[in-house]
Amino acid sequence: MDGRRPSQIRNINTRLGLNRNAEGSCYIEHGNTKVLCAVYGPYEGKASKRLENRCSIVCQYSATTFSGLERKNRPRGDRKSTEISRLLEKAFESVILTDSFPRSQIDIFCEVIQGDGSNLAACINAISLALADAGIPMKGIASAVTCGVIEGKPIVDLTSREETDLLPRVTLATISGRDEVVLVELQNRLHIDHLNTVMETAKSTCADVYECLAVVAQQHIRACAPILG
Amino acid sequence: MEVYLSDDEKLFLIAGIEDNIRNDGRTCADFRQVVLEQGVLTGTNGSCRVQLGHTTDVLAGIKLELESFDKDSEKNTPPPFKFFVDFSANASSQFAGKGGDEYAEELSAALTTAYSNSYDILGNLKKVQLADGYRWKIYVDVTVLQWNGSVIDAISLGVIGALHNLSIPEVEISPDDGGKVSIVLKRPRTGGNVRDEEVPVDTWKLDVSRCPLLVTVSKIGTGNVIDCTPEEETCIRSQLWVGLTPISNNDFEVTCVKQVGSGLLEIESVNEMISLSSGAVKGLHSALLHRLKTEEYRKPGHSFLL
Amino acid sequence: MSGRLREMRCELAYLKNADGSVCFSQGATCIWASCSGPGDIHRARANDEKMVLDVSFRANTGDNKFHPLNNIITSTLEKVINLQLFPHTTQVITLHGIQDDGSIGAAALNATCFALLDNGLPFDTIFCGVTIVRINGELIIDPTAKQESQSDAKILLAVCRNRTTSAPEICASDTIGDLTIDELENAWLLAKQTALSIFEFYRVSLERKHSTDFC
Amino acid sequence: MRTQPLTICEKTLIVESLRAGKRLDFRSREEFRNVKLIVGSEIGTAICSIGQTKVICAVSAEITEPSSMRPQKGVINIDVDLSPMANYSHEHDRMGQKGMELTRLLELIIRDSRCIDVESLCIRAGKEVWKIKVDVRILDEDGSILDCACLAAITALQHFKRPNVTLEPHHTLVYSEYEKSPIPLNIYHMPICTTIGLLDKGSTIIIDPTEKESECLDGTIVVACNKRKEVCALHQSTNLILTTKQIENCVKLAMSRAEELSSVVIDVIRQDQRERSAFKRPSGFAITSPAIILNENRVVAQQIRAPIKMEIEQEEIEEEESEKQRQAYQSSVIMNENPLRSDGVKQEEIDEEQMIDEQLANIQQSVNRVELDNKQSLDRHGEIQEVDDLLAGLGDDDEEEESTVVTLGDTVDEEDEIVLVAKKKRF
Amino acid sequence: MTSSEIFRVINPHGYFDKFFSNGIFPDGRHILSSQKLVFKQGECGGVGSSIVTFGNVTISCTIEASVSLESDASLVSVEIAETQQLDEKQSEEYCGILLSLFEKEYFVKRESMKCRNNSGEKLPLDWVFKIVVKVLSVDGDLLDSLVAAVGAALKNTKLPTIVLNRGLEDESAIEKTQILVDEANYHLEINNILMSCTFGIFLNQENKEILIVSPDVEISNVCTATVTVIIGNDSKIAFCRQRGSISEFQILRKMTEITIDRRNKFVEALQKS
Repeated sequence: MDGRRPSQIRNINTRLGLNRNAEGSCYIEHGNTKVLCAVYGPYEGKASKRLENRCSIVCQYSATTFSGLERKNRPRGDRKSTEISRLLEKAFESVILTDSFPRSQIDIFCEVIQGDGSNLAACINAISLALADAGIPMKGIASAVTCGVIEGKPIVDLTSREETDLLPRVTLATISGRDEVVLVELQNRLHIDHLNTVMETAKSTCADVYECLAVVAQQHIRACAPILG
Repeated sequence: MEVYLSDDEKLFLIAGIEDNIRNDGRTCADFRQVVLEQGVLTGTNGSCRVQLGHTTDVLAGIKLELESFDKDSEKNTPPPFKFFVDFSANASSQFAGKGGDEYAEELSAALTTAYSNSYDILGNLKKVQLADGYRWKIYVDVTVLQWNGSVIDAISLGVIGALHNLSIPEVEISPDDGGKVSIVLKRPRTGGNVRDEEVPVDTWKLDVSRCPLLVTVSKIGTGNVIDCTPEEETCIRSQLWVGLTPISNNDFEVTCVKQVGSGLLEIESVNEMISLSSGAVKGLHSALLHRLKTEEYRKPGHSFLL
Repeated sequence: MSGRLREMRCELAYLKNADGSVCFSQGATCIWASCSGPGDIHRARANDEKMVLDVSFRANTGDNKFHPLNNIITSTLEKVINLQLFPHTTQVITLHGIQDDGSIGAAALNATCFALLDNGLPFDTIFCGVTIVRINGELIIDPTAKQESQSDAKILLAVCRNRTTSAPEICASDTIGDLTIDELENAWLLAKQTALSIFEFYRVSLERKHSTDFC
Repeated sequence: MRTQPLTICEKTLIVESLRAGKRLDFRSREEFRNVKLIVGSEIGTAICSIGQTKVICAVSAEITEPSSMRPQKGVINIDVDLSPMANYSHEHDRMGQKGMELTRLLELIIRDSRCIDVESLCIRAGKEVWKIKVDVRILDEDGSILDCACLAAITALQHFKRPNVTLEPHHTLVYSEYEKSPIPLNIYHMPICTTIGLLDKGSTIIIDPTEKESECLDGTIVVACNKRKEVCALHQSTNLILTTKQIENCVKLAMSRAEELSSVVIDVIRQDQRERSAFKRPSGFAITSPAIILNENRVVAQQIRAPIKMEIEQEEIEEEESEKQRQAYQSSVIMNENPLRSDGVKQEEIDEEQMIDEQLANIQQSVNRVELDNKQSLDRHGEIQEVDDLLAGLGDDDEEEESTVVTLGDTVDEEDEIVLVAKKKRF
Repeated sequence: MTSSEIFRVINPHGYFDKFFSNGIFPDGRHILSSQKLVFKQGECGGVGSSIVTFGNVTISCTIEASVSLESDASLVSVEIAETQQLDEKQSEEYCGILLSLFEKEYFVKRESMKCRNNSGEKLPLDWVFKIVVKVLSVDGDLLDSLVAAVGAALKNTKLPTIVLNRGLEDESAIEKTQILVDEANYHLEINNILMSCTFGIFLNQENKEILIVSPDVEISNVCTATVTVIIGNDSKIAFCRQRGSISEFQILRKMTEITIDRRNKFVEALQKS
C-alpha cells in the first residue's frame, strides 16, 4: 500500500543493550512499528512457577495506551495482550534451550511503543535479539513476519491500514530461517489453496528477516568484544 | 531500584553533600543532563521524550477525543486533562503485572493536582471548549521506559514538551437535526484537485510558558538535594515534591507541595527546600523554553532512542 | 389428591472420570450427577472432625456460583451420611440440570442419592426428593413445568427412612406460598407415600446394577 | 483433589504402541472416535460426545447495551465451565489455565471467524442489542475437549432461535414463543475444529488423542476449517517445532473431517426441525439411551468386534440397568415462559395428542381422598412389574430410540446405509 | 475456666440437656419465651428505613427508590452489605429467600409500585426499590430479624408523587428531564405483614423432642432440627424451611401457633407507630 513491492519488508533499524539494568534489551523499528524489549536473565524466580527439569519463561506483552489508533485505557491485562503473552511464552519455550537452567525463571517484557501493523512479528524479532544480547543459549535467532493474501497474491509485512478485517493474514515464526516453524497464527478465514503459497512466501521472508537480525547481532557482539576482552 | 550501598559509601556520600559536592561532581542544586525530543510518535496528536542523565527515560503521548459535557454547570467544569502514568515492565522486573500501579497512581494524582487550575496556567485553554456542549478531552499518557531516580521531574518536563508539541485541529460547528452537532475539520481553502485528506488541517498550539514544573527535593543528612541518582536515593531521609509555576519572567509561585515517603521534616527545612527548588527551576525553565523554540522541525517518526 | 409420578430412568456409572455418576431423568426433567469420592482437600478448607461437602448445582446457563438447591441438598446429606468417618477429606458433588421440565428440586435430590450410592459411601438411611404443588386447592405431586407455572404454592420435601422404625419421615423441606397447616400435613402424608414407591425404584435399579457387576 | 499423573511405564507403552501404529482402543492412528450428537427439547441446547468426552452447550439470548465502539453490533459471549464432573482436579467456579485457553480458542473459532451475522442482532442502535450467551459445560473429559465443545456449540447455535421483538416508542416487547415464532440466527459458515496430536518432532500424526495419549504427545495443533474449504483458525500448542509441509497435511486431514461432521450437524438439525414442525416435542436428553452405539466409519461387520471382556460387559450393564420404560409422551415443555404474559399458558396448542388429555382427565377424576394405608391407588407398582416381564425377553424390539442419531461413513457402502434412526415407538 | 464451661465444651449435648429438660435456657429464660424485638423506624436515610434488634442480632435496613420505565423485570433488589461474621453463601441465600417472598407479592403488590401524580392516577412509570441491609451483630439465624426489618422499613416508606410534564398523547420516548419530583408524598400500601420465627428441636436423653424458640448458633449445632416459619395475614404459612427430621407433625402445629401470636403483637406495634 505505501509504495513497497509485495515481497519487500519495511526497513528495520535496531539498537541493542540500551537498558542498563536488564541483562539483555533491544529496541526495534519495523517502519513505524516501534517495540522495546527487555530480558531479565535466568534468576531464581517465584516458587510457584518453578519447574524441576527446565526453566520457566514468563512473558508480558503490553502496548502503551497511545500505541494504537484509538486510545486504550489499560496497557495490559486485557484479553488480547494476555493471549499474545501466552503465545510468545509458548513460542520461546521451544526456541530457548530450557533444560540448561533447571528451576530458574527468565522474564521477558516487550512494550509496543507504537503499533503500526504486525506488532506480534516485531515483538518476536525484538525478543530474540534481546535474548541474544543477554547471551541466553538458543537453538537459533527466531525471526517472524506477518503475511497476508490479496486475490491470491501474498503480501508481506502488513501495516495497520492493510490489517483490515477482511484480509486473511498469517504470522509465522521460524528458527534462523530454517524450515522449523515455532509459531503459526492465523487471523480471518484463509482458503486452503492459498495456504501453501502464503506459507512459502512467509518462510522465505522469515529467512530474509533472519539475515538482517543476524547482521545486527554480529555487529553488536563485535562492538562489545573489546570490553569482553 | 535495588541499588545496595555499604555503610561507609553512604557516609562518604552524605559528607560530600553536606559540603555541597556530589559523587558525580554536581552541586546540590544542579540537574543531570536533560535530553528532550518532540514529535517522536506519529500516531499521537503531540508527543515528547525526555531522558534525564542517560538513564531515566520517559515518553509522553497526548491524544485528543471529542467529549460532550453539560455546559450549564459552567463554573466547575473539570479541567479537560486526564493524566495516566504507566510503568513499563522494561524499567525493572518489579513493575511486571501490577507491580508499579500504586506508585503510578500517586504520580498521576500529583500531576492532576498540579494542573488543576489549568484555565489560568494555559492562557488559550478556553478555546478547547467548542460551542454548545462539546469540547476536546486531552488524554495525557506517560510511559516510563527506564527508571533511575527523580521520575517526577522527567515526567513534568515530558508533559510540558508534549503539550507544546500538541496540535489541536481547528473545527467548524454546524448544528444538526435532533440536537446533534456535526463537526467539520477546517481546511485552508485550496482550489485545484488536491484531495481533501492530503491538505494539512490548520491547527493551533497551546501556550505552555506558564506550565508548572514539578521538582523532587530530598533531604540527605542535613543538606537538600535536587535530582538524586539511585545511589543518593538509598540514603534519603525524606522527599518533597514541589510544583512551581512561573508568574512574571523570573519569580515563581508554588502550586503544590507534597511530602512523599516517610521521614520527619522541620518547618524551616521545608522553606529552605522550596527556595532551593525555585532557584534550580529558574535555570531549568529558561533552558526548557529555549529548547522548545529552537528545536528544528524533523520529519515526524524519525527513529529516536538511537 | 395424588397425580401420577412420572416414570424415572437412571443409568449408573455413566461417566468415565467420576467415582460415582448417574444420568437420572424423571419425565422430561433430566439431571446428570457425579460425585468424586473422599479425596484430599486444600489445607485451608479442611475440617478436622468431619468431611467437607462441596455441593454445586449448575444450571445450563448463567453464573452458577449460588443456587438455592445447594443448601437443602447439603443439609440433607449432613443428616444422612456419617461425616465423622472421613475427617480431613472432601466430597465433591456436582449436579448439572440438563433439562428442566418441572420439579427440578426433587430430581436433584434423587440424582444425588443415586450418585452417592453408585460411589459406595456408607449411608445411615436412604433419602429421596418429592415436589408437591397446589393448583387451585389440589395437591399435585411431581408436577411438570406447565403445572408448576399454574401453581400458587410449591413444597419441596426430602424424605428419608427413620433409622429405627424405617418408616419414611421428612428430613428437610422448603415451602413457599400460602398454605394452611392442614394442607401442609396432607402434603407430608402424600410425600411419605410417594417416597415408598421411589425407594422401590431405588432398590430395583441398584439390584440390577449390582447383579451384573459381579457376575 | 489431585489426579494421578501418568506412570512412566504407562507412558512408554502408549508411545511405543503409537509408533507401531496401534492404540489402546483398537483405532489406527488416522481414525476418529465415534461422534454422537443429541439436540435437547429446549431450543438451543445440544450434547455432543466424542468417545467418552461429553460436552453440553446451551445458547441463550438477552438484551444488553452495546459497546461504545460498535453501537449496532450484537455481542457474543462465550463462557466455558470445567466442572469437577469431568475430572475431579477441576474445582467449582474456578477457571484455571486450561479453562482460559479453552475459552480463548473457542472465541477464536466462533467469534473472531465471524460465523454469526452480528448486525442482525441489533434492536436499537446504541441502546439495545441482543447478547448471545454460549455456555459450554464440560461433563466428561477424555481428550479432544475442544473438538467436542466446538461441535456442541455449533449445533446449539444452529438450533437456537431468539424471541421475536417489536419496537415501541419507549419500551420493546419481547414475545414468548407462543405469540410470535422465534427467529433463528443467520449463520454464514460452520467452523469445525480438530485436534491433531504430534509425536517425536511432528513426524507421526495422531488423530483425536484420548486423555492418556495426549499426555505423552509432544504437542497438539488445532485446526478449524469449514465446509467451504476455508481455514478459520490455526493454533499450535506447547513447544513443538513443525515444518510447513506437516502443517499443510494436518490441515488437509482436518478439512476432510470437517465435511463429515458438518453433514452430521445439518442432518441432526433438519431431523429436529421436521419433528418440531409436526408439533411433537422430543423429550431431548431425557432418554440419552446409551444402548445405541453409533457405528462410525467402520464396516458393520466390525460391529461385533472380538468380544473384549470390558467392552461387552460395559454394553451389557447399560443394556440391563437402564430401565426400558415406555416413553409416555410428555405434555409440551414450556420454553422461556414470558413473564409479561402470565396468561400465556392458557392458550394451549389445541392439537395436543390424546396422551395429554388422558393425563389431565386423570387429575380431575382423582378425588382428593387420602388413604393412609399403603396399598394406595398409585399404579406405580403395576407399571414396574409390567416392565420386568417385558425386559425378561431382552428383545430390544420395543426399544425406544428417540435420540436422533446418524451413522456417518465416509464411503457409504451398501450394507452400512445412513440409518436415520428415528423410529418413534409409542405404547 | 469454671467446671460448667469445661463441661459445655466437652459434652455440649449433655450440658444443654440438663437445662432444656426442665425448660430453661442457660441464661434463665424460659425456652418458649420469645426474645425481645425492638425496632426504630425512619432513622437511616432512603425513602424508608428501620433498625431492628432481635435477641442479640441487630440489623439496619434502608430502602432506596428510583424511577424506571414500565417493564416486566423484578422491581426489588436486595443487597446485604459484606461483613466477616456472615459468609457470602449465607447472605446470598437470605437474599434469595427475600426475593422469592417479593416475587410472591407478599410484602408489596406490584400495582402499588406504580408512580402516581398528585391527582392520584397511575403513570407509565414504576418505582424500583433497592433494599440495603447492614448487619451490625449476628448470632444464629438472621432470617427473623431480616423479615421484621424489611416489613418495618416498608411500612415506614413515604413515596413522593411524580409530575410528568409531557402531553399524554406524546408518543416519543420519555426523556429523563420530563420527570419531576413533587413535594407531596404518600404512604406505600403494604400488602401483608410477615413475621418469621426460628425454632430448634432438641432430643434429650429419653429422646423426647423439646421445642426451643430462636436458638443461637451454639444451641442450633446441638439441635437435631431447625425450622423457620414465616406467617402472613390470616395465619397462612407463607414460608417454611425445615432442616433435620421431625417425627410427629404436632410440633409444627405448635410452632405455627407461637408464630401467629408473635405476629399479632408485631402488627399492633407497627400500627401504633
